[in-house]
This record gives sequence, structure tokens and C-alpha cells, in this order.
Amino acid sequence: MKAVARAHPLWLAYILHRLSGIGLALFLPAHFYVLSLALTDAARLDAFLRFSDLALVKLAEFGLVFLLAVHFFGGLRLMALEFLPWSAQQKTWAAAALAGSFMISTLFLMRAI
Amino acid sequence: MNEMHLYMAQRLSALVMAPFVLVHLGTMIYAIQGGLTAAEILGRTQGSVFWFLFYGMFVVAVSIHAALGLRVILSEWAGLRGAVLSGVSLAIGLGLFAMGARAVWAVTAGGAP
Amino acid sequence: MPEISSISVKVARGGPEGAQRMQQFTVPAYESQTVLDVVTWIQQNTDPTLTYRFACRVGMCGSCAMMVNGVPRWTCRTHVDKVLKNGAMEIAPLRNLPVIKDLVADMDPFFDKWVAAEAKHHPSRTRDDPIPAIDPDAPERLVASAGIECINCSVCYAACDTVAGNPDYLGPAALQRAWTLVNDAKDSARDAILDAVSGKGGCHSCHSMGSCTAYCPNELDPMSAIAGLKRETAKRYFRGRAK
Amino acid sequence: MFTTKDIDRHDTDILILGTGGAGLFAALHALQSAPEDTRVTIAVKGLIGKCGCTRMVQGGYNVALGGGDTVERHFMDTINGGKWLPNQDMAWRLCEQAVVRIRELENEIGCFFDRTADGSLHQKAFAGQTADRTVHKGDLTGIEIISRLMEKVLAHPVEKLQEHRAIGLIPTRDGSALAGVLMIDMRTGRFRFVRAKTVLMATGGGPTMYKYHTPSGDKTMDGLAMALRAGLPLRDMEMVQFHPTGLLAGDHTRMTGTVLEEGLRGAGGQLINHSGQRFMFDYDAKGERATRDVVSRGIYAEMRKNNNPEQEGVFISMAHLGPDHVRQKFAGMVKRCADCGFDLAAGKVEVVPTAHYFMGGVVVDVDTRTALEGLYVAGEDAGGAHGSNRLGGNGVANSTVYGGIAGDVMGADIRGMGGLREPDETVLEAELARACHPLTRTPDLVQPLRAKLQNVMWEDVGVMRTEAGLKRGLTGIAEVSDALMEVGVAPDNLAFNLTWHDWLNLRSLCDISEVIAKAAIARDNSRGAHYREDYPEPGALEDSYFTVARQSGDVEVTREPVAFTIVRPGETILPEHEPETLVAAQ
Ligand SMILES: Cc1cc2nc3c(=O)[nH]c(=O)nc-3n(C[C@H](O)[C@H](O)[C@H](O)COP(=O)(O)OP(=O)(O)OC[C@H]3O[C@@H](n4cnc5c(N)ncnc54)[C@H](O)[C@@H]3O)c2cc1C
Ligand code: HEM
Ligand code: SF4
Ligand code: F3S
Ligand code: FES
Repeated sequence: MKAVARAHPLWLAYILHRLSGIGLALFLPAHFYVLSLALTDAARLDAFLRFSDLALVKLAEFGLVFLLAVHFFGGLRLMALEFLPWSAQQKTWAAAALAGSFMISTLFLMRAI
Repeated sequence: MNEMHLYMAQRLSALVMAPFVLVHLGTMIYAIQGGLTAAEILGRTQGSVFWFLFYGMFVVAVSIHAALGLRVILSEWAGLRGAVLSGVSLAIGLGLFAMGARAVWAVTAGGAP
Repeated sequence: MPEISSISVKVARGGPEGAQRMQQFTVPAYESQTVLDVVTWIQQNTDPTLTYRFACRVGMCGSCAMMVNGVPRWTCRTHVDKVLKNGAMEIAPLRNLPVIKDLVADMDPFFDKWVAAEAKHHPSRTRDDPIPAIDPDAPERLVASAGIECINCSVCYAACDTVAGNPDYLGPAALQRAWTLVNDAKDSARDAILDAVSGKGGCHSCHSMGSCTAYCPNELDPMSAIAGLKRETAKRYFRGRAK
Repeated sequence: MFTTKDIDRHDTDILILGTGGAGLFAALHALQSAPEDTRVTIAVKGLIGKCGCTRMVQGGYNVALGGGDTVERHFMDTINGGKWLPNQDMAWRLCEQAVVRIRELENEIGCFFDRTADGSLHQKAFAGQTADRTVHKGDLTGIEIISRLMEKVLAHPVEKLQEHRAIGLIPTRDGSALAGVLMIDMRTGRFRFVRAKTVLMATGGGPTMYKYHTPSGDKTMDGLAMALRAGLPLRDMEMVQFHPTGLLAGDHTRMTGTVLEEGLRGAGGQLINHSGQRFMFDYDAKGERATRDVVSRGIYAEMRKNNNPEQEGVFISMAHLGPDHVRQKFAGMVKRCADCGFDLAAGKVEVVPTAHYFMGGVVVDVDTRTALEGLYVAGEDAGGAHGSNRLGGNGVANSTVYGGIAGDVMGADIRGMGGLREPDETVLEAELARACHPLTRTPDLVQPLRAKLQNVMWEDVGVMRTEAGLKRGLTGIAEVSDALMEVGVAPDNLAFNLTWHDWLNLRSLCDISEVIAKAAIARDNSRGAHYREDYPEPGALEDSYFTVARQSGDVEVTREPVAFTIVRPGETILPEHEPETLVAAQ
């Protein structure tokens, strides 16, 4: 796709929010599946949880939490923009959302390792 | 369902999820220390009405929210319209709900006295 | 004025039937030269069949907007220096609208949506009544005044990806006008306007991606106007429920 | 080539040409006054509401709204400004109806004009006015007026023929009435003949045959050229208003000629020549603050003195007022100049007088009726209301007032009219052939001829005129006109073929340029916008005449005495002891 008028922070915030939403939506069924193993086969759940100690899987999990955090703060930013009377602080909000999500996910990563 | 209802449902489900996400993230960060085991998870959740309601509502909200979010994306990016669009998003919503409900049941109901 | 050098321009050619193709031209460069001047030079000197649209040439009529290097701009007020990349640029018709020919877009969908958004004044008085006194600094009036210098150039409409993906979406300019009217003490049909922007393709389709605000040549802020509509319709939604 | 069989035929009841203030108001009023299910059709050279000059109005709208100001005072200013040449009944109706129209604009159309702190309309005084009278929306008044009108009209059930260019008024076979209008659907390049019971011509004149001009690019005197061919009388055709400060940026850019607003001089902007001298006080005691015509002549004289092709114009300089102050007070103007690469706030910008408005036009009565039954004319196309000079702010008042009147009158007249009229097919064929003429010649560039005409008009039929110059000008116009008939346009791709339309534009401009030059020769005195170096005196006001040009074979210009139907020179209709001016001295 050719670049059409997209080189600005708000558009990046939008696309990040959308992609993270899609990412979460794709991950969610997998997450549900793994948890429901508890019902059918607790051993396999354990196996999975051990498997999740692997560095690569850690990274993937980091990504997921990152997605959730990005999407969460992005969504709050959006609703603040829509429902709170407009302030010119929008770009700051967008930046804050990103920063916040980064902090959380790094925290998660550091604690996990 | 007109646009206005869909919009409100999407935003309201997001608002409902906001505290859930925070708690969920917090719990995860806390729980993940020292590795996760099935027993650990189940020990916390099984038989707990609180966690049942917590995750139950979470699942309802996320099913609505994600289905509606994907609905928009499918329409804008994949060109789905009308009945097809509604059908697909309904299926996504119900599918997520079914899987989510099963997972919640798995982690909360199993060990109930 | 002396010729400095030359500009290499790629211009989209062709009509609605068949895809557009890019055609290369070389145009002499001048000190004061707008993108509109470049296009004009080609038509007046090398290819008499090149089609484009303009009227006022000073940024008031909003009929000269085109995609310049992929970005929507008013060409009569875009100095070549601003867009030239290594002595070259690429010009195409405005995005998100049907092409009539070459650089001319059909703006009818843009204006049909303007009408669909109830974006016109609904009188509360007649020509026989005095002109109402209105405090120019009242908060509502300031909000209304913020959007009224729109020249309906469709730059925002071309910049918005939601317009691209959702054919029903009314678009930033029409919604901004609707928001102006909602805040206009003289307008008598607030509810009709809010209804019009709550339907299919209304304000709720906007994802606040902000390209409208980022590219509006008049530095207007349709994104915030649309947020205003979302807020107002949501308020009304709850009020409606509460009753 | 094409025959009349190739023409698409189309019927309506009320046809409106042009969508400036006049055309759009006419459409709304016609819908209000005509019987239900009357078909109203708008045909316009550009997009509805997005072409023409009403959109470009900066300064504002003249209307007497009390506070000491009266319709009588507005009228007297209009007559004095027009140097006693206006048709007084038209001028009166303009001033009187402007009061209604401004209320309509605010209350029914939804315009919001600038307010004072107490909430009432803000009014200011343009040069030549004796009261604070001009209603405005910042310095973008036209955008507010035309956008609001446009959205109203778009929401109404009118038939829209956009990018349709009218090329010929087609009468009935006996010539007693208008049958319809021949046009080109520009997008497809096909011809379309539209029959209508009544037609409003509101194509807005537009003196774009001058090297420097302000009007929008779509305006090229098509309407007046059509009226001339239809044998209608045109009045005051020598009266071309120049705005003193048009941007000068070279002849390769369309920015050249566009207006730098009047307010710059009012606020203290200085005009400087190429040797760095302020010169306006050599010409008038008011310096830069003198009226448009005086300043235009001052600059023109200075340019002639300098006579150096490398140093064409003069400069406007604002910097002494403090760049930040200028940036804030004239934000729009500063930004516009910056977009073009000039620094208005801190530097200086080269300017030259630029053709701005055309006072001349079709002879009409106060109801916009013309000598041809079924044809109505309003706005800048109609002559008479302004005489020899239009006051700033009277232009848009004129087009909105008379456009509305035209709509009312057409809506009423149509009730008494029978069916549609049959056109004179031979005239239709002749008009078709005229438009097709270039398609039969070897293709060549049109623009050099347009540039040549613009030079001729600027040099010889411009700001200052002499008989010898005007005659030289006529020769120059004829040369361009003849040469144009040998320039062809390739006929293979007529869909949205701008070069074909450039040819047709130049055809109209040549035809009307000739009339301007001839009318200027016929007036051997100097009034308002018309200045004859060989006859610098205005002549006795009691003996005021206006020129009337007609084409029957050749263009002929006669003089007709001004009828002082309301006030005679030397008298006033203001009550005794009224102060001369209510404007606080600057
Ligand atoms: C830069 C500028 C600033 C001005 N500022 C002021 C001001 O502050 N105050 C003031 O009172 N006046 C001002 N004027 C003058 C004022 O704009 C005009 O007097 C007035 O708007 C004319 O209105 P109109 O409806 O007659 O024509 P326009 O608004 O010019 O409309 C003419 C219409 O006819 C169409 N047309 C032309 N030819 C054809 C054809 N062959 N077929 C079909 N359609 C055709 C055009 O496309 C256009 O839609 C200004 C003019 C300019 C150029
Ligand atoms: C709890 C926190 C969440 C909040 C506050 C939130 C908020 C939002 C908001 C406001 C939107 C609308 C975006 C728009 O219209 O442009 C949205 C869209 C979306 N959300 Fe969420 N959301 C949350 C959680 C989730 C979760 C857990 C998922 C996944 C399962 C998800 C998936 C989506 C999707 C797919 C979209 C569509 C994106 C788009 O339209 O561009 N969201 N979210
Ligand atoms: S909001 Fe700005 S970009 Fe959009 S139409 Fe109006 S002036 Fe053009
Ligand atoms: S770019 Fe489009 S999505 Fe909304 S904020 Fe502007 S209209
Ligand atoms: S030509 Fe009117 S905005 Fe560019």
C-alpha cells in the first residue's frame, strides 16, 4: 500500500490499537483453550505451563501482555477523547498510553525472568 | 441493532472490562513469580464464586467487545456487508463466549465442594 | 523570472473506464510556483488534453485538491518547494472519490453525504424577524465557530482511511458541519441532526485516526468535532434510556 | 463535425446559469415563489457553489442597519461612489432590499456574521462610505455566505447540471423571446440544449482579460458575450474596477493578480517603489488610504515612470507596524503570502493594480427583466446599480439582492407563461458551429494569445486611457481575435478538454474586450473607474450619460442620459443637518 497521509502520531495510535485488537482476538481462543484443559486434562495444562517457561514462549507472552496493555491504554485514550470534553492533549494521551503499556509489559517480563 | 446500539455496546463492554483487565494483569504479574503450575491456578480459582463472577463477566464483555471490534474491521478491510457481516460477527461472539464459558467453568467450577 | 531548472512530474491520466496510468512530464521550475501552476503548465504547453479543476486559485473554493506524493493537498496554495523530492513529484486525483478524468474527482458523493448529515441550517426565524443577538464568546458559539471556515475541499475526506473502507461513512467534513450546527443557537433541529449522524456511517464509524485534522489545509479540527458528536449522541442515548 | 442532431435536448421550467450569490439565491427564491412541481435547473461551469467570485468575497456586505445609518445614506454613498451614473431605481432597491437579505442570510440561510461584544452585528466602513456599514465574517465573508447557500440548495430538489458551460442564448424563430440555452456538458464534451420558460443569467462578468486580475478562473465574460450576440444592450462597459494591490509573482503562476486585502492599507501599510520611496502622497493627500481608483492610478503612474521590465510593480510593506502585530491581525493574508513564498509580515511583497470587478453589464429593469422575454439577468452580469464605480461591499449585496428578486420574479412570471418555446434552429446551428470552429483548425497553443490579449488590455485599455491608446488597443484585440480563429483544438478527445474551453474563454474575452475599448472611446470624460488622460475632467454632473453598446453586425456604442429619478446632482435625500459622515476620522 502506498503511503497516504498516515505519517502522524494519531494514525499510528489508531493502527496500533487496531492491530493489537486483532492480535488479542486471535490469541483469546487459544487462551481459552489452554485454560479449559484444566477441565479435561490437568497434566497437559501443567505441561503447557512448563513449556511457557521457555524463553521464546516468554517472549510471546510478553508480546501478548504488551498487546493487551497497548490496547487497554489505547482504548482508554480513545474513550477519554470521545467522552471527556476535548482537550488538545490528545497526542500526549497517545504517548502516555504507549509508555504505560511498555512499563507494564517490561515489569511483567522482568518479574517473570 | 442500529449503529448507535452497536457503538454503545462496544464502548460499554470496554468500560466494563477496564477494571477486569487491571486486576487480571495484576494477578498475572503476581502469580507468575516463581513459575506457574496448574495446581496453583486452580487452587486460587476453583470453587471461588468471586472468580467465577469475575471471569464470567469478563468473558461476556470480551465476547461482545471483540465481536463488535472485529465486525468493523471485517467490514472496512474485508468488505463484508449486511447479513454476511452480521452473521460472521454473531458467530465470532458466540464462539468466543462458548470457549470462554468453558474455560471459566474449567478453572472455577471443578473443585467446588 | 529566470528559469532555475526543471521539475520531473508524474501525472495520473485516464478516466473512469480503465485504470489510471502515470505519465511523465518535465516542467520548467520557477521561483514562485504552486502545484496547480505545474499542472497548468503541462496543459497549456505540452499536453492540451490534461484535465484538472480549479477556480479561485487562493484557497477559498476548495476545488483544486489533489493527491501530491500520496498526500491530499490544496494545489493552488501548495508551493512546489514544499513537496518536491529530488526534483520530482507525483500528482493524482483526490483519493476516496470516483475519478471523472485525469486529476478531476467527482465530488458528488462528498456533497451527497453533506446533505445526508443534515448539514444545513434549520431556521428558527424568518427574514421578517430581527437578527438575534449572539454573544460571540459564549462557549457553544466558540465551538460552532471553530469549524465554519471549512471550504469543503474534501482533503480530509481523502485522507481518512475509514472513508476508504466504509462507503457509508459520512466523512469528517460533513460531520464537522453537523457539529457546528448542533452548537448553533440559531438552529432549530438539533435532534434531527443528531439522528442523522447516529445512523449507518455516522459519527460512530470514526476511529479518531486524526488524518482529517492533520491534513486540513485550513487547520480545522474535524476529529474533535466528531468526538463532540459522539459525546452528545451518547448523552442523548442515556437520557433516552432513563426516560 | 457536429450537427444539431448531435445535441442532447432537455426541458425544464426555470433555468439558472451560474451558482454565485445571484444564482443560488435565485434558485431558493424560485422554489419558494413558483407553483409546486415547477422544475428548477441549475447549470454551472464549475461545481455548485465552488466557483465564481461570491466565494472569494473578503471584506463584506454593505447594509444599513440603523445606529444612525439609513437606507438613504447607503443610497447616497452608492450614487456618489458611482459618480452619479448609477440607475437610481436599481441602486435604491439594492440598498433597501439588502436589509431584508441580510436578515434572510442570518435567519433562514444560517450565516453567522461577526458580532460585537453585545451580540449585535459588527459593521465597519470601507473607503467611500459615510457609516460603519459592512457586515462581515472575518475576512472570509464569501465562504460563509456561499457555503451556507450551497448546502441549502444542495438539500433542495433542484436539477443540477454541474460542469455545464452555457455557450449560446437561443431565441424563438421570431426573435421575440428566449427559447433556451445551448451548453456543453464539459465532462463528456457533448452539447446539450435546455429549453426553459425563464432563464436567469448570473454568470458574474469577470474582467479576466487583463494581465492582472482577481476573479476566479471560470469567469470569462461568457454571459455578456452571449447577451451581446443575442442583440441585447450592454451598459457602462468601459467601467472596469481595479484593485490597487494584486500579488505580483510572475506570469507563470496563477497566484499573480490575486488580491492582497484592502485592510492592509487601511491599517497603515505603505506602498514603496523600486527606489525605496513612498510615493502615494505625490498623488493624493490621503496617501495609501485614498480610494481604490486613486491608488491604482498612483501605482500605475509609478510603474510607468520606472519603466523597467525587471522591476514591474511596487511593494507593499507592513513591517513597520511590527511583524508580530501584522501576523496576528492579518493571519489569513500572511499565511496565504507565506504559502506562495512571500513574507508579508516582516518583508515586503510586490504588488500591482489588478482588474477586480466589472460594473458594466446587461441593461435590466429593477425586476431583473431584460429586453428579451424569458431572459433575466442578475449579479455582476447586470449593469446599472453601481454606475462608474462599485463600493467595496456593494458587490455581494447586489448579487444576493437581485438574485433573490430574479427568483421571485421568475417564479411569478412563469404562472402567466404558456408552454416551452421552440428555438430558432438556425441560431442553434450557428452557435454550435461557433463552438466547433476550433475543432476544424490545426491544433496550436491558446495561452500565448490569451497572454497577448491581457497585455493589450493592460497597456491600452487599462487603468489610464487615451484615445490613441484605446484605438491601438482595438487593433491589438482584433489581431488576437483573428489569430484565435486560426488556432485549433484537436477534436479527438473532447471530454473535459480544458484547452477547448480555454479557446472558448478567450473567444468571449475578445468579444467583450472590444466592447470595453469602444465604450471607453465613447466616454470622453473621467468618472470613477474610467480615467481618460486626454479628458481628465468628470464633465458636468447634470449632463451625465451612460454608454450603451449593441451588436448588430458591428458593435456600436451610444450614449444615454442618466435619469435622476430620485436625486439630482448637488442635492441629497438625507434630512437636513445630517452630518456628512458618521465614520470617526482615522
Ligand atoms: C477577490 C474578490 C474579493 C471580493 N470582495 C468583495 C467584497 O468584500 N465585498 C463585495 O461586495 N464584493 C466583493 N467582490 C465582488 C463580488 O464577489 C461579486 O460582485 C459577486 O460575488 C458576484 O456575484 P455573482 O453571483 O454575480 O457572480 P459569481 O459569484 O462570480 O458567480 C458566477 C457564476 O457563474 C458561473 N459561470 C460563468 N460562466 C458560465 C457559463 N458560461 N456557463 C455556466 N456558468 C457560468 C461561474 O462558474 C459562477 O458559478 C469580490 C470579488 C473578488 C474577485
Ligand atoms: C479492557 C480493555 C479494553 C478496552 C478499554 C478496549 C477498548 C476498545 C475500544 C474503545 C475500541 C474501539 C476502537 C475503534 O472504534 O477504533 C476497541 C476496539 C477493539 N477491541 Fe478492545 N478494548 C479492550 C479489550 C479488548 C480485548 C481483550 C480484545 C480482544 C479480545 C479487544 C479487541 C478489540 C478489537 C478487535 C477492536 C476493533 C479495533 C478497530 O476497530 O480498529 N479489546 N477496543
Ligand atoms: S475540514 Fe478542512 S480539509 Fe475538510 S473539507 Fe473542510 S477545509 Fe477541507
Ligand atoms: S481521519 Fe477519519 S476516522 Fe475520524 S478522526 Fe478523521 S474522520
Ligand atoms: S483553486 Fe480554489 S482552493 Fe485552490
